Amino acid sequence: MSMTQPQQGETLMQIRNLDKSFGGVKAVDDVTMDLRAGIVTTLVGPNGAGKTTFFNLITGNLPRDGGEVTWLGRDIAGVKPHRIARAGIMRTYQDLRLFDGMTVWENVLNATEYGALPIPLGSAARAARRERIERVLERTGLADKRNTRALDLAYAERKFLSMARIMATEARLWLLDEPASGLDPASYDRFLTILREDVAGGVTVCIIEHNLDIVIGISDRIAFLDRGKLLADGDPQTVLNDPELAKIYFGERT
Amino acid sequence: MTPVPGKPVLQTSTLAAGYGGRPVISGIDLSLMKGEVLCMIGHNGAGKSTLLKTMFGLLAPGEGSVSVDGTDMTGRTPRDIADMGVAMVPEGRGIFPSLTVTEIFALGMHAARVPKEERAERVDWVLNILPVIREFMHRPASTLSGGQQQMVSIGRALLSRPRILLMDEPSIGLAPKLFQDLLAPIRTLQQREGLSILLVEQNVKEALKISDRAVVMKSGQLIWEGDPGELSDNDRLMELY
Amino acid sequence: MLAIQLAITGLQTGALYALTAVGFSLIFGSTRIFHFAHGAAFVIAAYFFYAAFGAGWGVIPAIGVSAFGAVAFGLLLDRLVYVPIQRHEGSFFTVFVASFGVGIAVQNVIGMIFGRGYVTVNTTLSRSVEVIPEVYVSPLAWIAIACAAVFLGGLGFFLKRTHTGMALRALADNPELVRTFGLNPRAIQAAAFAIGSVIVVPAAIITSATTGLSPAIGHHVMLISLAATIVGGIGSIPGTMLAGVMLGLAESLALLVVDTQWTEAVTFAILFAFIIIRPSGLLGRATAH
Amino acid sequence: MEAYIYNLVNLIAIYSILAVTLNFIMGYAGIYSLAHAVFFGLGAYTSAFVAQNVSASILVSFPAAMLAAGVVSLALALPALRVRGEYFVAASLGLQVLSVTIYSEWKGFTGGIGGVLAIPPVNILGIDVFRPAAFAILSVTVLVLVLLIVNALVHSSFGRNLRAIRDSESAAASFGKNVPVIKTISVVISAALAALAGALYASYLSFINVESFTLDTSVLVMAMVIIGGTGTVAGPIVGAAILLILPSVISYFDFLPQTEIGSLQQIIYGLGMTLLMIFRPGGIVGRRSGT
Amino acid sequence: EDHTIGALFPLSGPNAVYGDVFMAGSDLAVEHINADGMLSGTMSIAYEDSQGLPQPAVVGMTKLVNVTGVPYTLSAFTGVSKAISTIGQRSSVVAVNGGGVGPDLAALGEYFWNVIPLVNLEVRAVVPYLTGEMGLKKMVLVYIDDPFGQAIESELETAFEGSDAELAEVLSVPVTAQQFSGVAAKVRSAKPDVVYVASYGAQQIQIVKQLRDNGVDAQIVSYSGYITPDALALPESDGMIVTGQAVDYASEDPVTKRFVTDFKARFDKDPTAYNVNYYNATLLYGLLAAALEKDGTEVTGENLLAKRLEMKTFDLVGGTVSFQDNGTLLSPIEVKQIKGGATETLDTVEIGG
Ligand SMILES: Nc1ncnc2c1ncn2[C@@H]1O[C@H](COP(=O)(O)OP(=O)(O)OP(=O)(O)O)[C@@H](O)[C@H]1O
Ligand SMILES: Nc1ncnc2c1ncn2[C@@H]1O[C@H](COP(=O)(O)OP(=O)(O)OP(=O)(O)O)[C@@H](O)[C@H]1O
Ligand SMILES: [Mg+2]
Ligand SMILES: [Mg+2]
Repeated sequence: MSMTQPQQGETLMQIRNLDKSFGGVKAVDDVTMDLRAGIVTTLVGPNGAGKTTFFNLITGNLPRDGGEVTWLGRDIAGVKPHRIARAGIMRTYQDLRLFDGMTVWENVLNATEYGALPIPLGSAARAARRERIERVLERTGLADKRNTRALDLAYAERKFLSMARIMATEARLWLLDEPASGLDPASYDRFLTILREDVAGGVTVCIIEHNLDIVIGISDRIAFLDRGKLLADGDPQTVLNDPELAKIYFGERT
Repeated sequence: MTPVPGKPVLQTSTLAAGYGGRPVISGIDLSLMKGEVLCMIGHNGAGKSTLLKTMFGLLAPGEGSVSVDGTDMTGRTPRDIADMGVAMVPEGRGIFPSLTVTEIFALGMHAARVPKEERAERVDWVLNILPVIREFMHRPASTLSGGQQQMVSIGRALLSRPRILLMDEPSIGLAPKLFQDLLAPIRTLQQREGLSILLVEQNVKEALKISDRAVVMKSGQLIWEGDPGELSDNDRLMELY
Repeated sequence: MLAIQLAITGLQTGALYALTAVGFSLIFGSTRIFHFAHGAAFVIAAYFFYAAFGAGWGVIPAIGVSAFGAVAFGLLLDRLVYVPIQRHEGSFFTVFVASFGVGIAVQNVIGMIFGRGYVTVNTTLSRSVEVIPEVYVSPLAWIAIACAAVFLGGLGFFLKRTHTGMALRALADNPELVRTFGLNPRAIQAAAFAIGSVIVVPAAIITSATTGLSPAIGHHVMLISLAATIVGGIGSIPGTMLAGVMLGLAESLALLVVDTQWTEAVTFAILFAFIIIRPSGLLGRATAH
Repeated sequence: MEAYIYNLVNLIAIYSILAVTLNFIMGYAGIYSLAHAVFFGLGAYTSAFVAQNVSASILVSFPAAMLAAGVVSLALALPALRVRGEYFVAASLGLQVLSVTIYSEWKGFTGGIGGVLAIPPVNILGIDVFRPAAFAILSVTVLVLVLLIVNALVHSSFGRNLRAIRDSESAAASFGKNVPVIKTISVVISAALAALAGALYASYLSFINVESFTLDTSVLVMAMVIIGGTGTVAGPIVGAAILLILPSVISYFDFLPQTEIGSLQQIIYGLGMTLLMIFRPGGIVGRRSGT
Repeated sequence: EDHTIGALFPLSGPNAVYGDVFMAGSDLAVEHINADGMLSGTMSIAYEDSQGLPQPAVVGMTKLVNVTGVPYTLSAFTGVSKAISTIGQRSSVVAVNGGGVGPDLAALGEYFWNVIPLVNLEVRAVVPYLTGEMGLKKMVLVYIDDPFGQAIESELETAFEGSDAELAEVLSVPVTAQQFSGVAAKVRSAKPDVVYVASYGAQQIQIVKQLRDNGVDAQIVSYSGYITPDALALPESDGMIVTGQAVDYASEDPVTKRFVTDFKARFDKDPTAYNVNYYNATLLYGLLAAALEKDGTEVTGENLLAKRLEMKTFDLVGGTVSFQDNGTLLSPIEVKQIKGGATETLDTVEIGG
């Protein structure tokens, strides 16, 4: 299997021999991989392959059984999720987990507020933040809905809000769990545009996606997981055309 | 490949529905013919799920009617409609997190009044269509991955051997290969037993491949109906969205 | 000897706690309705028995009247109070306040009808006899323990093995999906109330002969039920039973080490400790975020 | 008549403080506590103790009450960090019952069921405040201060963080929020402010005993919040006013038979609560659908 | 001019049964006062529900003092009495207790009176009778953990000091407890000759029943608070020794006779000491107010107090009684036994002040 890696950017995250099992199920099995700056890595694999679990291990949402994860050279194993987030790693969830009782604006604003106690901002800083959020809402098409509660949004809008929250932060690494599933063609065009712009702006992305159009549209690199094992990791063409993988995952493509 | 067009098994006329007084769909005249796969597509928020819920009695229609096999079922409960041989795969995760997969299947068959002696055989049949489920039959559904939960949801709907199957975005979260693998036996069922399917999908390409007919919904109304082949043309599709 | 005596006493108390708590646990576990008026169902069952028995109806008809009272109360409350609140998607605490209000009202109505004082059903069955030297056990204690075993065993089987049992658990997860399956959530909910209410009847009747009754007794019953439900793990019927018995034993055995006035505190200290050390309860599954 | 009204104003102000502070954790952080009376009581006992043994000055007894409640509230924060929803309700219930036993038994501090008698009136700049009218100025001022503090917090990033945690704890953590710290702070603030109500109560009634700090009080305060409208500004105050005035109003119904008046009052009160929840589940001030 | 006095009784809640008992007495007194035209106008009582709890009592008392404007209120329950005593003292309104027997009720200020002998007198009377006459040497005390119960406990300790009998064990129970089988086991294991039960309301009956049910055969003793219809009706009460203020219901004095006759006619049962006390407390107001009216003095709390200090002795049910200077009644104590749902007097003990 080909293992050519795009050799661009510094290594942000190093993952070595990562393990996790639930009872008898090995959800993540000895996975080793690097995430490099400016590269979009797509995680694909059959259902139950361990993709979501892999994210949960990186972000500290689940304790790992073994292996190492370093971020900018620092070991982040056992670090609490909020610390990992503050270090610049943010994620979305497969089931969104929006702040349902808050408005769109508050959802996005709050994503940028770390501190437990309120820190007074200068008026310049406040204006800059407002500007930034404004821009995010504009790009995600949520500007008109800024005062709508997240709970009352339509499906696609909820998906975009989940993106907007992460876009407003200064995170360097985005972990996106099926962000585009269920979107209509117009919406996922918008989604692709957003992603390309932000990647160009310096964000590093790791994304889980089953929709092959999207996978093809954005990936610099594809990592293929099956039953917890990293079966392939390389440039999109090589992985997509691997007949073995087609048999267990991609199926016949048109 | 198109079967002889049968008579309509599920029909709506001038159907309107919405939430809390706000109408979402209106003037829907739709017929699902016996033995066909009807694919419905439309932009996010067009009202597809709302229509399905209304047809299945989960949502009370504002006006218009729903009939199954020519019997008026407007305002009847999902229980009554299920008794007519209709099953639905809901949008999102159609599982009970604290029940095991075995229990979900048992409850589904109980609700569908499947005779006791047939139950084991039906489960086997579904496990043949979705073999992966075998691995987690005894686990609470909350511990399954997103796609695994979706499989269970589809499996449960199939267990009742419905004559009419309503599926709301079954492909979400499923690996592409798995979705294809799933469509084949459903297609067989449809052809062999005259199952009628209303399939709502964003995964247009895959869905159209197995459809006999397609409708497009836009902003709460049906704006197009025709041969799925026409929609394979991307420009035509974008124009309709 | 004292320890054995206290253990047996605790077992009797625990059996009654378990019977009461399981009803609440079943209702709460399946409908997510914080049925604080469960204590009122207990009071109604007890007073109905007291009245019918006192009127010379005989034990069996009186039990029938008691069961009727409890079930009718449960079902009416469900229909007239909880279902309308659910229609508005009232929160967990909206239901709590409504239920609490009903509890207050029932306590006072019972007080107006049956008197606000203390009453008890007179029977020789509550008289203890010396079974082994210095250990006294009343026939009612055996009856209580037997009732608990039979009822709880039956309920456990029912929930695990029958479709109604599964449906009750499904209802707790997602009522809308229950409808999509083609089941009627209302009917399942009503079943939960009927079963949950009827199961307090043995406890209520035995209490009317041992501890005796006052209209305010429901409050304490409710607190214990709640504690047992949580210690046992929400949604776990066997857990609740075990917790009920455990709390009864703890309350009684605590007398070996602490003064009487601390026994209730012991019960609730156990509750508090449990939540901190083992949040999912005795037999409950881990709580999701 | 006037004194009677001022008396009611005082009680309403005191209970409003309790309701507002409970609403703070309930309505915004989703921490449903049945142990609020514990901090009410602790505030009352502490300020009474300090007033009798150290100084009755508001600058001494009130901060002491807040400090004591703030420290003890860490016991409540502990389960709040571990569990949510019904489990937390039960934990707080455990704490409540435990505290009542301690308040009944720790006679040196609380006087047990016998309570603390002859608590000196609160002293502000050398003036003893105890007449209902004068005290009303004090109690309403404290209420306004508490409202201002709570309101400022709720509308700051702190309040948003609380609501974010309530809606999804894991997502909040994924956006860098230190969930345990934020929750703990909110519980401590709520308890410390509730202790102010206790301090007012002790000096106003000049007698306190454990019967005012039982589970019934916790439930009553919770009912005030819910009946008024959870998560609203005016709701808790409206709720407090209604639940305190209602019994008095019913006692003016002369047509009720004297011997049954107590029971009838309670029945009207109980059913009133129930009906209100059926017809206005979001509370009087709240949104129509209570979420 | 019409006369209204207040009353703070538990009319709802767990102790509501007492409210009914108290009212039976006070209402009858009002009826008699009005029928006799003892006062210039009609007399009535404004009842407020204290629920037996301090805070509702304070609210009720404030209303009585400020809205209704009463000079005189009836009070019951130790917590209630303590809570309202400050208001009474501050606004010169008399509060009269006829139900609570905790000894600390004697120290609530000059505006707080007791028309009931406090329980220390009862304990002092019964212990010699038990240890002497009956020869019961080993006692276990089960008491409610509140000022009332504690008072009995310390009173008993004193009473047993220096005697050949012993107080073998004391068990306190919390106010809210309902389950006493464990307590019974502890009582039994101490093997007492006699068990003293000191509680009130439903709880004391539950204690007695559960002691008997769980195999405690020893003599049970209690105080005047036990003599309620519910308790007397309990079969397990049979044979118990209780004490209480000596009221000679058979007395020939007109006040007692009229009370007993009318009470029986109205309620179809014998009056209890509580009925008597609240009758007396109400009648006391009638007597004082009538005397003030005769002097042409305004009926205020202050004047009522002055009048009581001046008059000292009163003809009430049970005979002529006198107040100690602290506002507490002195009365002989009876030792009685419960038999078949009623009490039989065994002995009457005179107590010095
Ligand atoms: N809490 C748990 N307990 C037991 N098994 C679990 C648990 N969570 C996940 N698993 C199992 O671990 C495996 C990996 O799950 P994961 O959610 O990571 O899959 P995934 O790759 O994200 O799949 P999908 O594409 O369907 O979302 C699956 O087999 C799943 O059933
Ligand atoms: N429960 C609800 N309450 C209120 N409004 C709703 C509800 N569900 C859906 N809506 C609104 O109804 C409209 C139609 O929604 P619906 O879910 O039917 O669309 P859809 O065509 O299924 O979209 P999608 O492709 O995103 O699933 C949307 O504007 C949505 O916001
Ligand atoms: Mg996943
Ligand atoms: Mg949809």
